[in-house]
Order: sequence, then C-alpha cells, then structure tokens
Amino acid sequence: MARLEVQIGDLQLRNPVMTASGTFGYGTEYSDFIDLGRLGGVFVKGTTLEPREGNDYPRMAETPSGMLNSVGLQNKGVDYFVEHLYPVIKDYDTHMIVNVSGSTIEDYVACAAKLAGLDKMPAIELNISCPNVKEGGMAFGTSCASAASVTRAVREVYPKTLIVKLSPNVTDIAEIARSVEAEGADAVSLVNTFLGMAIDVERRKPKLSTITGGLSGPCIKPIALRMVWQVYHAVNIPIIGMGGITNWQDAIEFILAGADAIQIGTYNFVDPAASVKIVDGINDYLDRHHISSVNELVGGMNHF
Amino acid sequence: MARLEVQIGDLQLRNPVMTASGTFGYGTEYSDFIDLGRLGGVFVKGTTLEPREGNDYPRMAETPSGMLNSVGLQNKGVDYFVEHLYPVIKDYDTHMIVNVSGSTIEDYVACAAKLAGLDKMPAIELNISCPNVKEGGMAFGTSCASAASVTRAVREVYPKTLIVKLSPNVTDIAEIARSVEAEGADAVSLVNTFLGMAIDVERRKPKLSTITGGLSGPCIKPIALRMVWQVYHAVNIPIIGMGGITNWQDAIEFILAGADAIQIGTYNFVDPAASVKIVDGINDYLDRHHISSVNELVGGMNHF
Amino acid sequence: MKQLDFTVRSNEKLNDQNHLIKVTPSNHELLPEIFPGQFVQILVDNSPRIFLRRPISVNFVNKEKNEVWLLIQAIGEGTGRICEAVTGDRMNLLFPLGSSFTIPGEKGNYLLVGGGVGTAPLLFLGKMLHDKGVSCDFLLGGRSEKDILQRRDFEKYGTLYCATEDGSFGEKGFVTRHSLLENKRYDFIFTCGPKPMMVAVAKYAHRNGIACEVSLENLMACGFGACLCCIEKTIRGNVCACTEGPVFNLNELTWLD
Amino acid sequence: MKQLDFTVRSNEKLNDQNHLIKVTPSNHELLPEIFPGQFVQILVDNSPRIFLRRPISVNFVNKEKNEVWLLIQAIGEGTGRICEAVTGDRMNLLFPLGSSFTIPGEKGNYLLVGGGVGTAPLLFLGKMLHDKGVSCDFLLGGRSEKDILQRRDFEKYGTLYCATEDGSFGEKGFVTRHSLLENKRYDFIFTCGPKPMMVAVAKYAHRNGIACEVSLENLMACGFGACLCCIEKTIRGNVCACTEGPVFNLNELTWLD
Ligand SMILES: Cc1cc2nc3c(=O)[nH]c(=O)nc-3n(C[C@H](O)[C@H](O)[C@H](O)COP(=O)(O)OP(=O)(O)OC[C@H]3O[C@@H](n4cnc5c(N)ncnc54)[C@H](O)[C@@H]3O)c2cc1C
Ligand SMILES: Cc1cc2nc3c(=O)[nH]c(=O)nc-3n(C[C@H](O)[C@H](O)[C@H](O)COP(=O)(O)OP(=O)(O)OC[C@H]3O[C@@H](n4cnc5c(N)ncnc54)[C@H](O)[C@@H]3O)c2cc1C
Ligand SMILES: Cc1cc2nc3c(=O)[nH]c(=O)nc-3n(C[C@H](O)[C@H](O)[C@H](O)COP(=O)(O)O)c2cc1C
Ligand SMILES: Cc1cc2nc3c(=O)[nH]c(=O)nc-3n(C[C@H](O)[C@H](O)[C@H](O)COP(=O)(O)O)c2cc1C
Ligand code: FES
Ligand code: FES
Repeated sequence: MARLEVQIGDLQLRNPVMTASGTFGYGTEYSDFIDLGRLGGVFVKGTTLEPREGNDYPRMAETPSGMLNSVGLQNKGVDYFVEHLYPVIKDYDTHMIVNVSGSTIEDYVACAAKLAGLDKMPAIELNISCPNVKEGGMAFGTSCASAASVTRAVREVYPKTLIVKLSPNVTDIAEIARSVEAEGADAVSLVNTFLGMAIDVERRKPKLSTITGGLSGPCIKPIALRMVWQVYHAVNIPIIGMGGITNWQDAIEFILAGADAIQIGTYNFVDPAASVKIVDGINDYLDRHHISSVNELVGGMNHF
Repeated sequence: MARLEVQIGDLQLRNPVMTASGTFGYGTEYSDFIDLGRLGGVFVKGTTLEPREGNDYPRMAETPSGMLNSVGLQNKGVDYFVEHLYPVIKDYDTHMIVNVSGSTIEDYVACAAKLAGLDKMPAIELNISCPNVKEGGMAFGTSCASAASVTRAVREVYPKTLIVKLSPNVTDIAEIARSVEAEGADAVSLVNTFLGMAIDVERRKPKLSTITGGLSGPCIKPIALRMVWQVYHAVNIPIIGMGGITNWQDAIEFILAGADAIQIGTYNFVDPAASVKIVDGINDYLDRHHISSVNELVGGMNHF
Repeated sequence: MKQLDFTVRSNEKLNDQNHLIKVTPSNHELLPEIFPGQFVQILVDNSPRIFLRRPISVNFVNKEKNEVWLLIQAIGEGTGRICEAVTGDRMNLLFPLGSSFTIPGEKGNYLLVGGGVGTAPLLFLGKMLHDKGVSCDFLLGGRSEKDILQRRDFEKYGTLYCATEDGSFGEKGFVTRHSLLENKRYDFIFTCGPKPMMVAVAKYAHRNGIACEVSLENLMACGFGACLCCIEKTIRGNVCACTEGPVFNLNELTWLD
Repeated sequence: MKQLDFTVRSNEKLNDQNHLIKVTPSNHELLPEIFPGQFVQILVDNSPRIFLRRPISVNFVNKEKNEVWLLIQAIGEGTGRICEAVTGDRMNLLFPLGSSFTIPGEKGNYLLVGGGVGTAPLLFLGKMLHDKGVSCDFLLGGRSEKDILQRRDFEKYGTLYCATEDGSFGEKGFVTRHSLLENKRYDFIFTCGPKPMMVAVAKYAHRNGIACEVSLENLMACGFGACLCCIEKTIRGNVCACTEGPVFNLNELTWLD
C-alpha cells in the first residue's frame, strides 16, 4: 500500500486518512473498535496551556445530517498531557498530533513550546478556529492579521511540522490560508465547525447552554469541500481536508478538490470503524481507476 | 387569525409565512397545490434588468439534507416581467414581491425604478447575495461598503418597502445588516444560499456545470438560525428569516431567534403544500402556548 | 397537477433491478386524465441521504382499476427505497407532470424505440396509439433477455422487435443497429432511454426525415417548473424539461447541431 | 467495547409506547460479560432526521439464549424507528458501554426505584442481586397500570411495590410518596427514571443516610468517551456520563448542593 503514502510537512503518513481533533479522544477510546495502526494519524483533543472545565451541560444537539457541540475545549492542560497522556500514546503505531488551542498568543506559544520537546510528537495542529470559547479561539481564525500573528509567534518556538486549522466562518478562507502560509505554516487543515444554533421550541430555550455552538457532520460537507477547493487554488502547502466525511466517496471528493489528506470527525461517533473502512475504500478506488498513487488524485478533477 | 398578522415596512402581512425567491416561480406554479391566498407573501424569481439564460446544465446536485443549485438567475428581464407577468400575478390574493438581482449598481437601480411604478407591487427584495453569477451578485453582499452603496442607490429611486437579502458567506453578517439598515433598508431577509460544491468521484468532475453553487435546505438551518439571532441583536428593522425551514417547528425556531417573518425555500420542492401547513402549525402552537400574537414570540427566548 | 397519497396495490420484481409497482389513490378519487410521456414525482421517506423527490414516468394507466403503473429501476438509494414498497404502503405523488407524446391524427407507420427502463412510458403510449386504431412497432433494447421488460404487455398493442447486447433475445447488438431500421420505412418515431441511444435514434430519424419525439431524463429538483434546474437547451433557449418536456420534438432540441 | 450486528429475535409491544426487543449477535458469538446499568448505542438507519446513535440500557441478559433485552419507549423519531424492528432485522450496536451498579458484597435491605421506562436497567440488576442471594424490593411508578412494565419478570427476583398517578395499580401518587419509604428501612437504594423522580429519591436517601446510586440519561453523541458532550458535574469536576456513568454514586454528584 505504498501508493497510499502522503507527505505533510516532515510527516510521512501511511495513508491520507486521519481522525479529527475532539472527535477521537486520545485514540485510546477507539482502540477496542479499530487497529489505530491502520490510520495515517490521530489528532488528539484540543489542548490548552491551563486545564479547562469546558462549557455547561447541555453541550450537544442533533441537527439534520449533523450535530452542534459546545464542548468548549474541556481538557486537563498541556502539563497534564505531557506527564500523563503522552507516555501512554507515544508508542501508538500512528502519528499522534496535538491540537493546540488558546485564548491569547502567549497561550498558544507557551503550549506549543512545551510540545516541541516531545520526541514522538512530530507535529501540532494550531486551532485558531474553535467557535466554542468566549475569547480568542475562532477570533484568531477570522482575520488575516490575527491568523498571521499567531502563526508567526508559534512558528518561532515550534520547529517541527506546524499545521494551522482554519475557521470556515469567514468571507474569504483562501486569503486566511495565504496569510498563514506566508508566516511559515507547513500545512493547513480545514474546516473546523460552523457557528450554528438550535432552539427547543416547546421550552423556548436554546438547545445548547452556550446558545451557539459548532456545526459538524455531513450537512457541512458541500461548503467544506468548496473551501478546500478554494484554498487549493490559493496556497502551495499541503491541505488536510475535513467536514462531514462519512465514507470513501466523501474522502475522494476532498482529495479531488485539493486535499492531500483528510480527517474524519463526527462520523466516528456513528461508526467508530469508519476511518479504516475509508482507508480500504480509497485503496479499492485507486485499483479500479488504475491510479498508482493517491497523490495523483490531489486536485485531479477532469477538465470539462 | 388576526393574531398572525405581522408588519414588514409598509407591508401588512396576513401571516409571517412567505415563500423564497427562486423556489416558488411566480406563484402560478403552485396554484394547483395550494391556495396562494393563505400565504403572507410570495417572493418571485430573481429578476434582472436584461434577460438572462442562466448557467449550463447540470444545475443541481442533491447533498445530505439539502441541495446545491447553480440556476444563475435565469429570467426574462424586468421589462418582460412588467409587461407579461405582472398583469397575471398582480391580482393574486397575497403580497407578490420581486427579488431584484444585478451585476452592477446601475442594473439594480434601473430594475428597481421600473418596479417602483407598479401599483400592486408594494415591495422589492434586493438580492445582493446570489452566489451563482460570475460578477456582482454575492460580491455586493460580502462587504459592508458595497452592501451599503447598492442599498443607498436603490433607496433613492425606490420609495416603497425595500428589503435587502443578505449573504451568509461572510465573517460577520450583523455588520452587513447594520450597514444596510443605515442606508435606509426597511427590512433585511436572510439567508441566501451558502457557496458549496459537490464532485462526481467516478467521473472526477464537479456535479454542477459552474463547479460551485448555492447550498440550501435543512442542512443549513443551524447556521441560518444563528445568523438571524445575531442580526436580531444588531438591527432594529424587521427581519425575514429563512434557511432550511421544513415545518412549523423550524419556523418557530426562526421567530424565537428574532425573525418577524419567514420564507420557505427548497422544501417547497419536496412538499408544495409545506407553506400552508406551516401557517396552520404556527397557529396551533400559539393556541397551545396561549400566545395572543405571533409578534410576541419574535426574539422571545426564555432566560436560562 | 395534484399532490395525493397513493396506496401500493402490488410490487412485482421483474428482474434483479426492475420493479413494476401499481398504485391507486388512497382516497379512492378517480384519476384525472393522464397522457403518455407524463411523469410523477415520488416522495422518498426514510432515507437520510435523500431529500428530493424522484421523477418516474407513468408506465401505464389502468382506468378500470383506477391504477397507475410505475416501472422502476433500482439504481440508487432513492429508487432502491421506492422499490422496497409493499402492498398497502402509502406513496405520496405529485402528478401528472410534464408534457406528453403527441398522438398524431394521421395514420402511418409508428416506431417506438426504448432502451432499458426507458421503455417505461412507451407501453402507455402504445396503448393510446392502439386505442386510436393505429398499431405500432416496438423496438426494445437491453443487455440481455431478462432486461426486455413487459413483453406480453407490449405485444397487445403492436409488433415487438428486440435487440440485446449479448444476443440472448432478438438481434444481437444495440437497438440502433437493428435490421428493422433498414428494412422498414417509418413516419413517426418516439423514443426514450439512455441519452446515447436517443441521440443515435435522433440521428437516424433526422437522416431519414422522420418526425421524432424524445423523452428526456434531466436531473430535476421540483418537477413542476419552479426551480429551473432541469433545463434543456432548445432552439428557443433554455426551457424546463419538467414542464415543456420531458417529451420534446427533435426539431426543438439542439442535439444534432 | 465492541461494535457488532445483532439480529432481532422478537419485538413485543408492551403498551402504546413501550417495546421489549430481544436481540442476539448475528454471528452467534457469545456475549461478553455485561453488568447491570450498562447500555448500548443503537444505530438508527433509514431516518433522514437522525444522525447519531441512540443510547438504550441493557434491560436483561439471557445468557442461555445469548440474548440482550432492550426495553424501549418510542418517544421520538429515533426510538420510534427502532421500535419498528421486526424479527430477523439487523441492528448495529456498540456495547457494553458505561459503568454499572455496584453489587455490594454485604447483605442488607435493597430498594430499586424506577419510573417509566427508567425501570429498564433494574430488572437485570434485580436478577444479579437475586443471584448473589439477596432479594430486593422493587418500587416502580408510572402514570397508570399499563405503564408498570414487566411485572412478572420483576416478581421473580424480589417483592414488587407500585405507585401509579391515577391510582389504577398500587398506591396512588408518585413513587416517592409511597408508604414503603416510611415503613421500611433500607441500606441501599438504586434508582433510574425521570430526573425529578431521581432527585426526590436522592433527597430521601440523603436524609436517611442510605447509600444511593442513580443512573443518568444525559444527552450523548458518542457513548464511549470521545466527544465530551454528556458531561455531568461531579465533586471531581465535569466527567463523562457515558464512561464514568451512567451510574453514579449520589455522593459524587452535585445534585443536592
Ligand atoms: C421525467 C423522468 C422520468 C423518469 N422515469 C423513470 C422511470 O420510469 N423509471 C426509472 O427507473 N427511472 C426513471 N427516471 C430516472 C429516475 O428518476 C432516476 O433513476 C432516479 O431519480 C435516481 O435516483 P436514485 O436515488 O435511485 O439514484 P441516485 O443515487 O440519486 O443517482 C443515480 C443516478 O440517477 C441520476 N439521478 C438522480 N436524481 C435524479 C433526478 N431527480 N432526475 C433524474 N436523474 C436523477 C443521478 O445523476 C445518477 O446518475 C426518470 C427521470 C426523469 C427525469
Ligand atoms: C445511558 C442511557 C440509557 C438509556 N436507556 C433507555 C432505555 O433503556 N429505554 C428507553 O426507552 N430510553 C432510554 N434512554 C433514553 C433514550 O436514549 C432517548 O429517549 C432517545 O435517545 C430519544 O431519541 P428519539 O430520537 O426517539 O427522540 P428525540 O426526538 O431525539 O428526542 C426526544 C427526547 O429524548 C431526548 N434525547 C434525544 N437524544 C438523546 C440521547 N442521545 N441521549 C439521551 N436523551 C436523548 C431529547 O432531549 C428529547 O427530550 C437512555 C438514555 C441514556 C443516555
Ligand atoms: C464534539 C466535537 C469536539 C471538537 N473539538 C475540537 C477541538 O478540540 N479542536 C479542534 O480543532 N476541532 C474540534 N472539533 C472540530 C473537528 O475536529 C472537525 O474540524 C469538525 O467537526 C468538522 O469535521 P466533521 O464534520 O467530520 O466532524 C470538534 C468537533 C466535535 C464534533
Ligand atoms: C433553485 C433555487 C433558486 C434560487 N434562486 C434565488 C433567486 O433568484 N434569488 C434569491 O434571492 N434567492 C434565490 N434562492 C435562494 C432562496 O431564496 C433561499 O434564500 C435559500 O434557498 C435558503 O432557503 P431554503 O433553505 O429554505 O431553500 C434560490 C434557491 C434555490 C434552491
Ligand atoms: S425540475 Fe424544477 S423546474 Fe424542472
Ligand atoms: S457521549 Fe461522547 S463522551 Fe459521553
């Protein structure tokens, strides 16, 4: 299966199928269901400098072909990660990548710096797009200037592969992608969740404790796909595409739109084995279409 | 049913349920299925100064809980409308409102001026948000400056009720809403379609002839609802909410989020009688909750 | 046009992919006039991936039984679900939609060419022609014998000629290469089936100066003229295939340009 | 935890809303150890409005028949669809999930209080206690007689007390007002049901210094600790109700603060 290999920055991935931050715990949660060694990589839960309790219950609402969440970066902080989680996950037979979140540039920098020292952590994903925290988070991802400044600051302390995760809640995502590329990001990943809302009409209350939350799942796929395609035409660094992927057809769509690799998010909840099924499905597709490497498919739409 | 009445600018609507432009033809197409006289209003197909052939086939693709379209404002132009369509629809027992589209400010102004003279046309909806035309269209709706300038120019020639339809493809829709309010818009309607894309993986081609198109249907509801809620907190003019409404519960959600009235779009294709069912459903809901007027519900979420 | 609940009277599996489903209005109201070539839009319940209705031709109308027949090929999720219907199930339809084949007043030689499930509207058309006192030739094509559907029914209304790709029934090859087309001279051709087949038939008709009507299967969202998604380029510009079609006279189309 | 296809052995409608569905692994593999209080996540196919699985408690495990019982109240679209299952249908489950009730080593008086479909996990718990040689009292509540489900089954493992809102069976009123609570002294209480009921039971247990475990029904997206959506505030901070619960010791919760 050498032909499934892809390269993201310095990372050599076994295949383009990874799992999205916040939907896959620390990998451990899924080890009863799948062999983690079959995945290209695992993006672990958003990690912040300080521990966070996250938002109040209720934190989720189901929507047509998707869900809203307002988890709000609940995590035990980067120090706890380094001391207690890293030792457990570092020997998993796949790339384990930490998703770094924060409210201030200093937070991001301090957190990234602590992770830079970890031997078996080849990359981080900078989450400048979380809609579920009161300050910072998404705000960094919604203007070129702030996206650039957080990338620049982290780039200075983080020499390994730096992936910046973009927010879809913007007028022009290509412009944001260009601005983080200019500051030395090795790759971009997109999309994070869309800011959405749902109301319980009988109780006349928002369904989430935070009123608004992040929308994910198949419902967002057409928009996410369009954004990947736009970013593909705007930058030269690798793109990790995601948003509503449930099967190999969805994954191929993202690759054809320009993604070098993809992440499966919410659908892991529905089918915890979805990711490995998608690896197999991509492989079969390549066979059927006589394509010798998945890299040939990237951005490879036929002319019309 | 007096308690269903709502006011949008100078328009007194029988009830808050209207149908969205581009999904309801000129009303005529639905007269076999429903009594148009039961609706608050009908927004007719996007009308431009000159006739337009629209985009090439294929123009639609189904997506999870929604669809993409790239019709591209196919219409026979405003003169044809005035001469041939207006005489037919002017006597329908509901408000018939023209959706005005264009590529330049001059187009919008000329088109609006021609419609201003029509006795039985009490309002227009300015479509500054169509993603399916190469130039203009959506571009006007994605920056405050251009949204403001087209509104200002049309306001000068159009004295009746002016509704401006906003694009959801922006970072901050509340800011755009404020800028058109400042130029004298009587109401805003939102949202138009989200720019999306779908790929046929076997043929390796986009499913739409235009590559990207507009996403509508239940999939967009959570985002549209959030935008209505944001705009509700930003402006004082009435709001017409839409995006994925399929039943009375969805309609009530939009009203609770801050919409004075709502439009049903894509779901008319699935159930051409959906709009009148929603009128009945809202009525029953008001009864059940002992609410004497639908206006009391607008933005009426309980505190929590 | 109407929106009405129908009750499934029967669902017969004709081969691995094709089903003949007979439905009648649940409220027992009499069917309105329906013309051959018109179609219905079926609501597909219970599928998470299907949002829009599915357009299906009227295969036949049995007035005595107040029944509409639908011949459906289960190729995707929508048609797959529809074909799971069992006797007694409800089915919500919009109908009758679209234009119909023109039943010419004149006598003459009529040829009805269908490929695959595209034969669906031709049965009803054949019946109507037969009722008018003209009998026609049917030329039906499929991959193999089992794909030539409703043979008994077609034979009631005219003479049946067939072509199969594997030669298991009728002549071997595509319908458009059938010897009939060389041997007999027709005045009218009506056709429905895969686009390449219809284009070949259209070329034949054009070459030989034969009046020809084709039935299109453009992608549709609404089916009744509201969305403008189903357009076909014609000599009059873009028109809706769901209201001005699905049946078009070849002269109106730009296929052969 | 496993993901496995099950086959529906039977689906019995117990009253207007509640179904008892018995399922067995389709591949005949032996069920792993399952403890009372644990739950399964059911994949709901064929619904356009349902995307996530639905969490349902294990009502009972019949080891001899290699069968899991699920007691399901059809209150919305997801449970509604699940309850349409017929013998032979497939059902994809993630299981066993979550924590279980603690089966204490000591003898003593045990009370199991359930309301509505919240009685589901108590049957299996009663059986386990019975197997350990302790028999318990069940106190079950519902709106009326027909809402007190599986009476025969409960009676096998202990003494049954009931309360109905309309007085049609057992005492009239809520379970939490049942005379049993005044007349008998318990050492352990286990409860599952509507939150207001559980809070009332919790207060009673607290007031009387009785050890108490409650089973929560927080909204869940994944059910196995990956999404952090189902959190419950505890004295240790926010924890996942799907992995650290659904069964919690009252002492851990902040309900009575
Ligand atoms: C006027 C008309 C009459 C038709 N009559 C018949 C008939 O009598 N019997 C029959 O079996 N089929 C008929 N079809 C085709 C039938 O509508 C499609 O096969 C069906 O919509 C596919 O839906 P699906 O969900 O099963 O497949 P999908 O998985 O959605 O798609 C499978 C294939 O069908 C095409 N398709 C999808 N949606 C539509 C649509 N709305 N309109 C047209 N094609 C579509 C797709 O492009 C794809 O190639 C007719 C189509 C039209 C427009
Ligand atoms: C650990 C656990 C065990 C459960 N055991 C049982 C059982 O044995 N029998 C039984 O009948 N029910 C049980 N439930 C409740 C059951 O999961 C919900 O009734 C079901 O999810 C509702 O889905 P729906 O689509 O039918 O209704 P919806 O229309 O989705 O909702 C109806 C109501 O159910 C609530 N609900 C929706 N989704 C969930 C969810 N994922 N988790 C919890 N509540 C939800 C909604 O808030 C709403 O109030 C259990 C729930 C949990 C968390
Ligand atoms: C419950 C939940 C929690 C999430 N937490 C994070 C997070 O901590 N950091 C992050 O960058 N993205 C987070 N995301 C976003 C996902 O990683 C992904 O970008 C998004 O869900 C879109 O992909 P999907 O549609 O496949 O789920 C979360 C998503 C969900 C549903
Ligand atoms: C086929 C189609 C054509 C449309 N044409 C127009 C148009 O001409 N002008 C316009 O302002 N909006 C147009 N829209 C957008 C709708 O009016 C509406 O804003 C959008 O579909 C969201 O609502 P919905 O999810 O209820 O469909 C069109 C939508 C569809 C699906
Ligand atoms: S399908 Fe909507 S106009 Fe033809
Ligand atoms: S439901 Fe996902 S963590 Fe509990």
